[in-house]
Amino acid sequence: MATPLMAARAGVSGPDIDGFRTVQRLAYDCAEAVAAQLRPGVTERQAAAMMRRWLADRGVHDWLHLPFAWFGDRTAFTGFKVPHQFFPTGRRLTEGMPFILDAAPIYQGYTADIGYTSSLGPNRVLDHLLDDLAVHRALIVEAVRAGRTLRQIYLDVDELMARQGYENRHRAYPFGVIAHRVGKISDGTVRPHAFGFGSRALLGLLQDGVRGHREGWSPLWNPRKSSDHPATPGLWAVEPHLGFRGVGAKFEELLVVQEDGDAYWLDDTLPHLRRWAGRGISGSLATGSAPDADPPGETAARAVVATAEAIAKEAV
Amino acid sequence: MATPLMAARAGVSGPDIDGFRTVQRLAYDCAEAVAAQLRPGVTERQAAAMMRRWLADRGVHDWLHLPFAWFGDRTAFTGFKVPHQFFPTGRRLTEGMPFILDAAPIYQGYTADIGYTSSLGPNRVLDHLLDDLAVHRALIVEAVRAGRTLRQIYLDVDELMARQGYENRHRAYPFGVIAHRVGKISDGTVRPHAFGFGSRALLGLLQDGVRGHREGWSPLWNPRKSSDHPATPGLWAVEPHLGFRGVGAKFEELLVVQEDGDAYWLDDTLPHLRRWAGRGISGSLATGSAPDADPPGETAARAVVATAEAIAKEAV
Amino acid sequence: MTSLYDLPGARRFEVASTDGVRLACVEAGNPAGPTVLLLHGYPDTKEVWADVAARLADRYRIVAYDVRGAGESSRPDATSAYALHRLTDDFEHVLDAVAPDGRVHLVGHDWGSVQSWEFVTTRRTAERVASFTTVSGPSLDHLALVTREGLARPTPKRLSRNVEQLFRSWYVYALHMPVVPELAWRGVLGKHWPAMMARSEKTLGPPEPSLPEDAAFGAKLYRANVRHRMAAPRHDAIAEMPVQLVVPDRDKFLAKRLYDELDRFAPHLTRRQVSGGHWVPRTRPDLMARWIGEFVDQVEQHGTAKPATAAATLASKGRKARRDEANRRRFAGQLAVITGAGSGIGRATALSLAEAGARLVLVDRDAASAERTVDLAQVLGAAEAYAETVDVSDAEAMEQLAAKVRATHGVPDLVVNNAGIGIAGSFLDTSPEEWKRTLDVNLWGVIHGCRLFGAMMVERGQGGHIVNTASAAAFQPSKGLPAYSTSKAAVLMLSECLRAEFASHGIGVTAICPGFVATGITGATRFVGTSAEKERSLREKTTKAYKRRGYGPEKVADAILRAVAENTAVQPVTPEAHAAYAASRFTPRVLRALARVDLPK
Amino acid sequence: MTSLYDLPGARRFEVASTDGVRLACVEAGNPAGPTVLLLHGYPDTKEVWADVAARLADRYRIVAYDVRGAGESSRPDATSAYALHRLTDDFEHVLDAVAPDGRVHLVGHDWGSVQSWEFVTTRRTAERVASFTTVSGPSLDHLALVTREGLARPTPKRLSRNVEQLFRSWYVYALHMPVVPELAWRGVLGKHWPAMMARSEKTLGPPEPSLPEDAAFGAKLYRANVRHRMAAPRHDAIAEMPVQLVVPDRDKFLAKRLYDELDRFAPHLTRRQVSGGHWVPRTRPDLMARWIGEFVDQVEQHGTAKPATAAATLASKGRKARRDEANRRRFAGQLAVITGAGSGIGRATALSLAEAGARLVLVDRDAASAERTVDLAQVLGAAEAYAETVDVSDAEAMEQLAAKVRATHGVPDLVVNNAGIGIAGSFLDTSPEEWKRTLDVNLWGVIHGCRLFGAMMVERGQGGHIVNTASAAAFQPSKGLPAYSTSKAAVLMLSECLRAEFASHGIGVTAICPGFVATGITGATRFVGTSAEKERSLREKTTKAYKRRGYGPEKVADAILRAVAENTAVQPVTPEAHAAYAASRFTPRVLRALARVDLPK
Repeated sequence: MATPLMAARAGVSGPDIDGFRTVQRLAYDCAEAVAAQLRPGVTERQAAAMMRRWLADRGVHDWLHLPFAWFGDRTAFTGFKVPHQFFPTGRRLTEGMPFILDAAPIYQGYTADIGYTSSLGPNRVLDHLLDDLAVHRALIVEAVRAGRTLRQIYLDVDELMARQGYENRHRAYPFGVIAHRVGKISDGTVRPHAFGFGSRALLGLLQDGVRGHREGWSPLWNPRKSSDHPATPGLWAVEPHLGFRGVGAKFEELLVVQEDGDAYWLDDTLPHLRRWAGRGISGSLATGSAPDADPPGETAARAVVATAEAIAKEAV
Repeated sequence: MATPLMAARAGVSGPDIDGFRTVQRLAYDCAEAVAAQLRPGVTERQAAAMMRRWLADRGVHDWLHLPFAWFGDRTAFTGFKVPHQFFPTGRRLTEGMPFILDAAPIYQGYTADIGYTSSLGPNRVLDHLLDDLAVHRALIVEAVRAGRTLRQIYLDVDELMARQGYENRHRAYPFGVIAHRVGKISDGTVRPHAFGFGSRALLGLLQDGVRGHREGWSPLWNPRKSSDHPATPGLWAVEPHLGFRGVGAKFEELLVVQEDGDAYWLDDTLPHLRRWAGRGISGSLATGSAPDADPPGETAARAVVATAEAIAKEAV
Repeated sequence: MTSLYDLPGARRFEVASTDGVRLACVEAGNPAGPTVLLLHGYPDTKEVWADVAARLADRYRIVAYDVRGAGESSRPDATSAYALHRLTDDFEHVLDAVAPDGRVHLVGHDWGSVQSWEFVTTRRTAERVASFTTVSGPSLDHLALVTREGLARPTPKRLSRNVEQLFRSWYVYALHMPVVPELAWRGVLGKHWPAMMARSEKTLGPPEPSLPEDAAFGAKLYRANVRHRMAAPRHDAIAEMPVQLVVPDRDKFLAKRLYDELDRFAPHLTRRQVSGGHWVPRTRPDLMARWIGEFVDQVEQHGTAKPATAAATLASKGRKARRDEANRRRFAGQLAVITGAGSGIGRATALSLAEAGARLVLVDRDAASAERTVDLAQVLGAAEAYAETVDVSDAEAMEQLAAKVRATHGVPDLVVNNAGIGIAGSFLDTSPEEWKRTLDVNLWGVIHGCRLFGAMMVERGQGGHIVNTASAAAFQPSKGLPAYSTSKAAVLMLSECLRAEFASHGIGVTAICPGFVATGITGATRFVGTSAEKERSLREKTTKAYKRRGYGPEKVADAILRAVAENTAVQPVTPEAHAAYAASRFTPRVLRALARVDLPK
Repeated sequence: MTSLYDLPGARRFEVASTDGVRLACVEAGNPAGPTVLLLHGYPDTKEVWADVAARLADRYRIVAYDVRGAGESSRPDATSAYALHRLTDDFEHVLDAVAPDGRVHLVGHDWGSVQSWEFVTTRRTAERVASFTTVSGPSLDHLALVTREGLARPTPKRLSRNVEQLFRSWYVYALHMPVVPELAWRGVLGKHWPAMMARSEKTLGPPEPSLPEDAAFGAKLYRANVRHRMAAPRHDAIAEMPVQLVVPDRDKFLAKRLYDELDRFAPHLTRRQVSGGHWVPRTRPDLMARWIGEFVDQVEQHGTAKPATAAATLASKGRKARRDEANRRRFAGQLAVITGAGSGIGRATALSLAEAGARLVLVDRDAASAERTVDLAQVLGAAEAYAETVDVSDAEAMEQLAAKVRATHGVPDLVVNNAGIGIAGSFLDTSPEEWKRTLDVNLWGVIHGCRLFGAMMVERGQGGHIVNTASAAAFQPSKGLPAYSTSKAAVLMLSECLRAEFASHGIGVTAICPGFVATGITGATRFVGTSAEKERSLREKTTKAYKRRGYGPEKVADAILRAVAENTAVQPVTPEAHAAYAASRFTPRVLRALARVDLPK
């Protein structure tokens, strides 16, 4: 889920990276633990509360936003028109139903924002969507490395979805973002309020927005002109969200963009990566993830551009 | 003008031929003489009366039909719907106006039925129509010689008119005839009555029709199935009638069909022939007319058929 | 039309029933397969099933018999000999003969189905029936009960249903008249009946020679049962086995709404709707055989009919659920060929048909796109899905496609000629090459598709439907889309002419006219008279505008499936397409004024 | 747009008139030719005639001058200095300078024409005028007289004419306001006027720099004369010389009906009607120059204008006479290109235009037929007529034709894309080759014609009209004519789109939709799915049926000329075409039912 954030400057230090990785793992562990407990009849509100309790039990007291849970065709944001529709409802889980759990805990000053998609029992359609998310994950990091602008990458993802036959559902988020910046937050005791968003987070959004406006970049990543620049160094919570005939799927994880323009996904051991590995899936592009992988050379950049161009040239 | 007629059997004798030729010349002389007297303001009725008087003065007391005169767009039978519209009206002649004189005197037992077209002063349109009648005269006699059925020849003439850009106006005649048979009439003192047609002529039509029906031929020449046979021996009064944008033109003269299927026009010294000669016009087919011309061989027959086929194949 | 006796392994035999009646039976087909018992209606004989049986014989054991009074079976004179309990006796005797131990899959048409309802709700026979497929023959008990309820607690819906069926049942009253029906059948009616039916059903083979006698004796079926059962219906007539209901949508004798409440009497009910008249066993044997076969297979394998796919159930609520169910009824098992299936409306239509369980041949000039649609279709539950890479403007390639489809999958039931390209820009900027490309794809693609697949459908004689994707631009002129509008107006007219021609073959034709719909087409539209740079920007802007419009190709796909089900001639889709269609009829001047407006650039 | 001063042999000079006014004059062109004196209107200068003069210069001696208050002439301040007798003095002084002995051919536009009426009805100047061509400028005397009669003996016609002119004359009242017009012209109006006019007149060059001052001083022309003359008109204002009246049909400032009774004041009157707005000297210079030249030539040769052709006079009575006269006014001297001119509707249209005195390029793929039409056209009085043998489906041949027409005859004013072929038979019987031939001729022929000649018309910027022969089959689907209907529906849509595009260029587009008309087309219609024998018989029968119908191509030609004159968008012709057009709008279901009817065979 897209959330505002505190300003974070580039060049995140090694210990900081570990801190972000720790909280992101904690959040995904939470999602997996709660998912394992879901049974037919559980409501979205109950699932969200389970996540909140699980994380609170493990020392999380501050949030970018309180946990979200979407069941059934709400995973695809079917019929969503106004923001309050994102909040958990009394929708009950049934056999075969897809669901998404979304949490953004702040732990020891480090923020995570994760999305976990699964279903209660087998769901062929969801399986297909989850499989197809892999190539998006690869496309995004390669494109960032190749220095394409955020707007271009957004449109690349759009085109890839269109080819895949899916709808872009992150368009439904406030400001239509596919990602937003995430920063380290000075420890505090502020509790979320105001519709589930931390007040300092809202303040941070404003500060980041004002500075970005002055410096020509945006803390939000969407298809507007303000995103027509390469990714700024720092951490980005990226969440491509596919929709297909009432079923939605996304992941949300942190992308680290370095001062030199190189980029990598913060963690390659997350549940969806394990799932893809188990099914023998890798993105159709080089899966460049950790910083110790080959540096993004000419080849990778060309591959991204070629893919993007192939997309652009798509025949009817 | 189409008229009913007394039955005439084939094989007209030499003296008979002379008799027919004499009365036909008399009728054309009449038309020329009356035409020379026409002045602006003369009505159709007056012109018809002039012809009647001229012929009566020269010994004609019996008629296939009384003389007709048509002025202006009545030469093209514009708007003619019912037969009585053929009768002379009070329409007055003006400068440049086309006119047609039509007479069918019976003289010494021989019948003529002639049509004479001209205009009061120059008329370019009429000149063009009169010129174009020449090829029809040639087409008809050649086609008869080649043994094409009357129906086929009628359609050939139709097609030729369409190519020329003209309308077929003899379609407007009663029964849509282009020609009818003419015979020798036993001398008598019967005077025309009943709408200007001789009563014996009406009777003759009936007799001929009944016999023709029995023997499979028709005394009328039109595009119906009953005309789908070669010309029967005897004399035919043939009158192709062109119409074009309110101007009509025709000739009417006798065609002699012999027992052996050969055919020729009774007289080649008629006014329209002299006019064509004066303008250097001959039909586009061999102008075969008198019986002493080359007998209609393969060549002529093929020419007619080829013309007819070319007509039939006409592209849009 | 072959005879049942000509089927492979056919064996004719007689079964003696009660009261001395001898029943002419036939057994044929695969002796190792499940037994399918086919029961004919009135005024037919078992031969009404010959076409269907021929298509089932390789995998199933086929049994059929002439009902008493019909064909080669005895014709008792007494009306009472035709009462339902006598017919049940007959059925039991046949079962004893052909399946003394196992169970049979019962299929009944018309009166064959009416009496089958008695068998499947009577204990001694019901337990010997594994599944029941009912075609155009309701249970007299159900009919009586719902009619009474309609009178007792009338709602407008129930009332109008009763009135409708009242009118459709004129023949039932007629058959109750003494002597007259017999005289009529043996006289003028028997003579003209086949021609009358052939006209009304569009395609129907020659009649059985026994028709007049079958019809005359068969009248006793009505007299012996209808009045009695309508007066005293059984309340416990519940069919516990899986029941497949096949409803022809142009059945002159039965109102479709008669079955609205059938779930009450058949809890394991699968519904199917077929485009056809009363005699679908004769006029739609391919589809009938497919549905019977699939149903039998499912019951044999799972003991019950396959539930709807998980995704479909989950996503379904209210109107969408009803639509999905209607699509499944109509399109399950049907073979559809879709061009331009790699994106936009073509892909969305393929996916909607996939959800309905159709079999799909998905054509696109881009192989990868077509393959991708196949993947998605399979995920959504398509019975089968194949990709074909063909440029629809290529006559030879289209001929090869048609030949291949026919050889591999059979004659399609539905063809959607959807492939098209967009072209925008003024007339004067449109080069002859661009005109040619536009007409080649948008018009010639449709001509080829209609010609090749239409000929197949006509030859097969089992109906079908062709959908051509025209456009709102087919009736809304515009200075910005001259070539596109022209090509689409041609498609619209072609569709209307074809519809007129194919009506007599029972083949429907629909021109679908979307308005501004967000599909891939705008991303590839050629904007003539502009630089490459400007064209790219126009494409992006137009695509964005179309997306913002939010009218997706899925809605067009919905409209297509609905139009096919209802055999609509011209189907505008978006509100502005509806408006333009209405305006083209009532105020062409308004359209002409609109035509001069510059497109947003 | 050149200046008069740039014409060959141009000489500028001044003429001193009464009250110290100096008139800026120009003389140019062929010094041996007749003198044509061009008089401009308000708020123009003599340069308004530059385009027309350029086209006349090679054969005529051109004289023009700036009216007092305009351009480079003096601008007296007193309103009284602008009275008509002062203007007559000016004219007389110019005549003395340029034609002291001979006579001139006077041409006036707008106020130039208004004052010319005074000159040609005032003895001292009238006898020095050989002919007068008047454009958009009535005589104040005539105006006053007919307005009074309208009030004195009001008929509905006269009344409505007066009211119409009342509204069109708003600017006359406005110009009578003191000071305001001057301020407006020198301010915001002078600035925006050119753009306003360019939009309303479709094409118009840049204004003269002196416009604000011309307009400000010119207002005095109205103030000095209008009120006075309207109050006390002369009753003897009769123009005895040949007068040519040119009426633009979209003149915003003058009602066409104003000239209904002009024959009373100009006994030797030739009327012309041009499709255009008020400034035709600028927007239609080709046609204006042609009409002026032809009129001058006739008067020089015969001392009078050529009478209508004999045939036309003879055949004319009542409605037909009025129609023929209307056609002569509208089409005399205009260049028309007609395809398929060798027969049927094409030939009939050519002949109607020939009667109207048009110039004709007659195209047919059959050389003999085209030549024959040329013969007939010449007989009927065509100004010129040429035959061209071209297959309209041949893109290259059409390009050559277009280039040749332009080089030899100029840009056409009217193009009739009429060539077409008939094809009948069911869709399934129509082979791809037959589809191709049908689309090639019926659709591609129209595309090529519209594209090539349309581009020329747009480039010339002097308006024009395109007629495409569609068919009633374009809105009436039929199972018997699928390929024909499809091709014609495409033509109809193409025409509607083109009309929208060309409206801003002042070029009209009409789709003509005949119904069953007896033309050659049925005799050559391809009846697919039949034997050669059967086809021949079908052709004969159809042709006969069409002939019996008696609706000839002449009536279609009438409809075409009327539709061009009125710039109709879609013109159905026969009653059944009208009915089908109406039905296609209001009850398409009826058409769909009709579509299934078998054609008479």
